[in-house]
Amino acid sequence: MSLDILYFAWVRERIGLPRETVQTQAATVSDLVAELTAREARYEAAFQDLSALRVAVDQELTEFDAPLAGAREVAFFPPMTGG
Amino acid sequence: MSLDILYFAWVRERIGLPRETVQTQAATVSDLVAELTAREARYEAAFQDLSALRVAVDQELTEFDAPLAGAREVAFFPPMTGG
Amino acid sequence: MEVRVQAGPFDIGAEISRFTEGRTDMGAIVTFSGLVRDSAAGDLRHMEIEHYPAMTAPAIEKIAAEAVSRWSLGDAMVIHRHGRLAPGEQIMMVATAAPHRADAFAAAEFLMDYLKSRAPFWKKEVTAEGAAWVAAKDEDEAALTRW
Amino acid sequence: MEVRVQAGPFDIGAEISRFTEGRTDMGAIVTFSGLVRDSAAGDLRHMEIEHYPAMTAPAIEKIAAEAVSRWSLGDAMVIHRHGRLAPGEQIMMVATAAPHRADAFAAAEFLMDYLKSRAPFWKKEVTAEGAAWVAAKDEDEAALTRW
Repeated sequence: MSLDILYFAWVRERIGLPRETVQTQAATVSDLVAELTAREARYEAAFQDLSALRVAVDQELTEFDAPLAGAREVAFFPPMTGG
Repeated sequence: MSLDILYFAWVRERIGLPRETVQTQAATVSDLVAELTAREARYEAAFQDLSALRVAVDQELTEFDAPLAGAREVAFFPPMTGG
Repeated sequence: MEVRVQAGPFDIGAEISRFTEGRTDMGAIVTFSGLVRDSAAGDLRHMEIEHYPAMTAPAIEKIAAEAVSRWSLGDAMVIHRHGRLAPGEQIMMVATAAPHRADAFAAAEFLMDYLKSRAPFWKKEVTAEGAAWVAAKDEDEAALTRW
Repeated sequence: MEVRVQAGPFDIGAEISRFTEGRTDMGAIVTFSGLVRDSAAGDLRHMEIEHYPAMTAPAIEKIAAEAVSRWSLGDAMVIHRHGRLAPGEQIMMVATAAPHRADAFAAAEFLMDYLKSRAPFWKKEVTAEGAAWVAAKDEDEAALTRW
């Protein structure tokens, strides 16, 4: 499937781009992270500590074990600091 | 001694005046209340339930057993409803 | 710290601007404003607020000083009106400024709880049925015990 | 219920006026506004706020709807800015309107706690020393457990 992946804040800076489209068969967010991490050091740098990251699938906050079936957009970012 | 006595809200309405000056030897607020109550029915009507009243001596909230030595102004009123 | 007791209206936006102007050390501003609420029957003509002029500002200043001493506040302000007010009109406002939001919120709630029951104001509601003094609520007195 | 996410400034006084205009059923209005706070060293040049456009407004609307369902509120509003902001500038505001003050305060605090940790904004501080992302605080995450 084709997935849009978005990166925000320092995740975006480490990976070096705000968004990309990937072709993947990843079943869960964790599988997707593993695929990306295997690609290049910059992904490894961004994903090295998942406890410091948050993920949203189709604009809803979720967990790393969330399934990706039917998903169109996945976003990775650090804990939010709004307000 | 000469004391200014002030009345607010429904205490003022029952007694029929906002302030008056009295000559009194009352030692405490309670003594003063007893003196006033003995004067006329309108004072009795205002002071019949002291638990529904508050008192300030020289603009400081206090209790009915507070001494009046040196006091210049005593105010009687219902519980406040500001804000 | 500013305390004002006045008959006339105030402009809450202008007050907030003035309160925060030129400050870059405060991250959190909390305001409360109290409005004249219509009766359940919708027949409130106006509210009359009586106060004790010699005591009002000193009593509020004491409450505000207590707030500033209990929380990490940059500043606090209180404006309270008296006299005749129509439904929907602003009765009063408090504002607190603090580096962090928890202090600003707690201090504003503290100020409101004390103003309700310890500042010498009395409200009378005038409706088609006549005039009635607003009774103090037990819950307002009880609210003080949390501080 | 109104939620706005915008780059430009807002006029808190005008927002409060609009929020309360014509209402006579609300006795209590609480506002919170967040300002850009300078660094301890006083060398903050500006703050940059990044957000996730497709998610931001829906996430805030969900939080605001939750507040309206949990407390007896007449209305709630949230404005949050993004982009570059100078020290002292307003970052965001929330306002709540309720018949009684306890609901207005609780709902405003709830909104702030959730906006801090659940709305997709990220702050970066740019000082003479360079740029650094603001780290989320454990206490902000912990604040959510009280609701």
